[in-house]
Amino acid sequence: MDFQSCVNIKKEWDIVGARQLGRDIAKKIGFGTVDQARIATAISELARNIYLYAGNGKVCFEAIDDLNRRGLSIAAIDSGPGIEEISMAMEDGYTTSGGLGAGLPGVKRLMDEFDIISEPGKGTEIRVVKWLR
Amino acid sequence: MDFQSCVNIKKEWDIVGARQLGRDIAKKIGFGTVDQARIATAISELARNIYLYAGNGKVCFEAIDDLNRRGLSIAAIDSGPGIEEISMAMEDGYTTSGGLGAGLPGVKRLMDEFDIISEPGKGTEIRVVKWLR
Amino acid sequence: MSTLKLDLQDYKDLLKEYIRTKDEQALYQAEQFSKHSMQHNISPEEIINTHIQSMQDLFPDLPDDIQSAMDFLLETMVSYGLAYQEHRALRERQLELKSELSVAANMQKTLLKTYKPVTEGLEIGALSVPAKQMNGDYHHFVHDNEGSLGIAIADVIGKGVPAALCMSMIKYSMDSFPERQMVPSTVLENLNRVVERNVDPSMFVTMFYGLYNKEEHMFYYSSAGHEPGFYYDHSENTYHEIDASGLVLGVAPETEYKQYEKKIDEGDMVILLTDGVTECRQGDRFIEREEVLDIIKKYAHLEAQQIVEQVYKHFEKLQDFQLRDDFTLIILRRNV
Amino acid sequence: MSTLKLDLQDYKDLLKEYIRTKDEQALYQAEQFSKHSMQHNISPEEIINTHIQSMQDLFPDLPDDIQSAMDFLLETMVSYGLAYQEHRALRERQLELKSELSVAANMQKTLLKTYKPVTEGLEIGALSVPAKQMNGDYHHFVHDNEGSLGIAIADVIGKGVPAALCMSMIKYSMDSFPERQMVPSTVLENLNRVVERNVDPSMFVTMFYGLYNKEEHMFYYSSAGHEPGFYYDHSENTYHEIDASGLVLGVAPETEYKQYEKKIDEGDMVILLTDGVTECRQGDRFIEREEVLDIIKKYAHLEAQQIVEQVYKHFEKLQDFQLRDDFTLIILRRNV
Ligand SMILES: [Mn+2]
Ligand SMILES: [Mn+2]
Ligand SMILES: [Mn+2]
Ligand SMILES: [Mn+2]
Repeated sequence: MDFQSCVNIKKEWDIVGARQLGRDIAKKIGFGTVDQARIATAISELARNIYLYAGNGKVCFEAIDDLNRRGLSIAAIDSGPGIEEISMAMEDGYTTSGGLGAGLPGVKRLMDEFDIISEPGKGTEIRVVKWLR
Repeated sequence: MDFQSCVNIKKEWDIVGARQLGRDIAKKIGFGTVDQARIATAISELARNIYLYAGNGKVCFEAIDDLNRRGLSIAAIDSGPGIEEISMAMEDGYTTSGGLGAGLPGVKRLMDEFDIISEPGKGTEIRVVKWLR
Repeated sequence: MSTLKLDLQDYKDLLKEYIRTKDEQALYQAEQFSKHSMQHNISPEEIINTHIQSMQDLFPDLPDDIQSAMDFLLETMVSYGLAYQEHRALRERQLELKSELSVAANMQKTLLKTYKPVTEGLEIGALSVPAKQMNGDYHHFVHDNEGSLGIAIADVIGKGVPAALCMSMIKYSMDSFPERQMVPSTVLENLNRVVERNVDPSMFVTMFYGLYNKEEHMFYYSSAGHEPGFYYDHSENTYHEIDASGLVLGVAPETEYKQYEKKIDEGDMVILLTDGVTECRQGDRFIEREEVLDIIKKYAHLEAQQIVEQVYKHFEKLQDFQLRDDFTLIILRRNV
Repeated sequence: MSTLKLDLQDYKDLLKEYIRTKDEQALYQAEQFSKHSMQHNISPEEIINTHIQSMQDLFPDLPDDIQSAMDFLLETMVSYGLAYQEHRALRERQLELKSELSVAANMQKTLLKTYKPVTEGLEIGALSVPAKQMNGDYHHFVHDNEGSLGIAIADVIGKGVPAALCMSMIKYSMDSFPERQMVPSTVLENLNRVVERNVDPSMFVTMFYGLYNKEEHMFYYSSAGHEPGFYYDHSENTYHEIDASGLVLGVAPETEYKQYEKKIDEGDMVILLTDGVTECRQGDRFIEREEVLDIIKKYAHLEAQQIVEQVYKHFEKLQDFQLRDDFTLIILRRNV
């Protein structure tokens, strides 16, 4: 299960596909209902960002093993316009999506690890990890 | 039912009594489950304030009629130390109770009308109304 | 982790108790449980999850559909959980900002401190309350050596920190004027130049400057577009508006200000204010200037300082204890 | 009200669909439903209530105990609902405060604007980023007529608005000094008097002032307790600390400052900074001054302005894009 599976994001329907695949892998790793729901929400957010702002990209999943813990690693990769001001995008209460509590800070809260690389004009790569407790 | 019923607040148990009486009257007036729960929460907060800060007081209930609507009026009256800075007590995020979202701003949110008279050294009287929608 | 497990047991017990008795006691404890959970940063979706687990324990034969329905509910709560977590973070930042602004507000207080002169035969009441932490209203008393009392009252258009920064400039400038130049029209003309030169064109300041001569009992004044005050004529028991025209500070570099004068008799009052007093709002309704007068009249029998405090209390309550604008009210009364 | 009823129907349909299919599509729509509800200010307890009503409709024979259990859950959600409502209010206030501070920050930016001199043979990079909206760091370039360049870098102990208010004072004072007095030790001695006189004793300012003479290629400098900068010796390819001792501004009225000097050869660099650069934190770990040097070395082949920008980017990311302190970095390089 060290194998990486990806879902291409082009239309809104793909968000559901990404959620489904992510949830299946999370279930197999052994995540409980709450964590499954949280992971699905994080995937929604990542995939929707690709769908809305990059138009095209993919979300990849990988079951990972640390020395003494297991986890799910998710990568959201696009070659869209990139994020000009990462610190602003990471600030609470200023999501472009207009919703409360979501956006990238929401994804960071839902997961245990969060890493972002973005270059304006080149694209964005977000990697997040959730560890099994 | 224009009659006013009061519950004296001296010990923590009285908070439950006030909630019970308030909920019964609310139910009779015709409030639904959510509003009953909200009214009960507001009563808790008012009664607990009396119990914690005044030591002694009462919570009174009255079914009221406007021209074309019915409602529940609640008065929490004590002769405790009073509130020095009402504007501070009414500010979000600064409840003395340490809890999130409760305190007097919480009571105000739970009900439709809110009125407070407080004189330091003399006591506090809070009147709130919930209208039946 | 262990607290969380304990809480599940608590929840299950309370739930079981409620199902059995359906009494208020259990519901009160449910409320206490959720408050306690919030103090331990438990998200709402975790409460749902605890509920689901308790239900599975209490009803081992729970139909599949009921189970699925609860899973669905859990899913809808995750976004609320995020809002809840964001709330905690915002709350902390808000407290931080708050304490930061309170330090700044204290600096400002020290900077703008003015001593209410104690003068025989003249009663003075003054109160200035910022709507937010920083005050964009300004008032200042200047005692000159020839028995005159200068009174400045000003309002920066805008509130909060930017207004406070602008206010500091007014203060630095006032301090730098030589004392013998405290003639109302000259004061405003000088300040106008400073504001015009140094402040962003979008920022204006309204100001009223009055000079009370205690020997002649004359009140000289000029206004730079400031909210008109009131004059109380004791012999006739009537209130009048203090009319004075003049451009707000900071618009045109060489503005001239007209100077007015008024004889003050025994028992007369001069009432100066900012628009935070006259433009109080009650719900969506602006109060009328008349209503301000009504309230002042109501307390006119008190000492000047008590009048301003009672008027403030009245409008604070009327506005639900949340000022929309900085509130400054000054009352002078000639007693002898 | 009508939207709310519509939503109940929506919820019931989605719930029914999920119970039937148990597929991800319905769960995704549940998420969309809750986001939509949040946009319409629907509290979590209302979601629970909607759930209860849907269950009653879908399962008319729902056992009493299951019904009671749901009522109990609803009760626990009311407090969360309050937190949620408070969240909305806080969020609005936060946005307000934010925009207020951004106006103030703009005023400050205008006030503290400094022009990076374009000088032949001298490359200058400078970047100052506030941790919060207002900057408590200060840097300023002064060109005098005799071919010398003055460089001020300062840090108010404290951040945010209070530090910004203090900073404005430093700026006003610097402006009022006559140009020929821009000798480092004298500048600090004068500023020390101003700070000591006007600022609360709890507030300190550290400052470094350097004067670069472009004819002699000499760098004169004094420090008031400021974070030491670095000196890059191009011929030896080595970095050294710029040592300079001196009391922070604002402690004692008649402090004297020692003045130092250093010959700058071709390719040499002078690196000035505030402790926001050297005291970056990664998680709970403070980075070492050495690490700052490592990063500067990494980008040393670039132009001065690019170096400071790359170094900033590095530490911004290291700190998860949330600066703990204002960050100011200035690099001078003699090219010819
Ligand atoms: Mn104002
Ligand atoms: Mn105003
Ligand atoms: Mn600082
Ligand atoms: Mn610093």
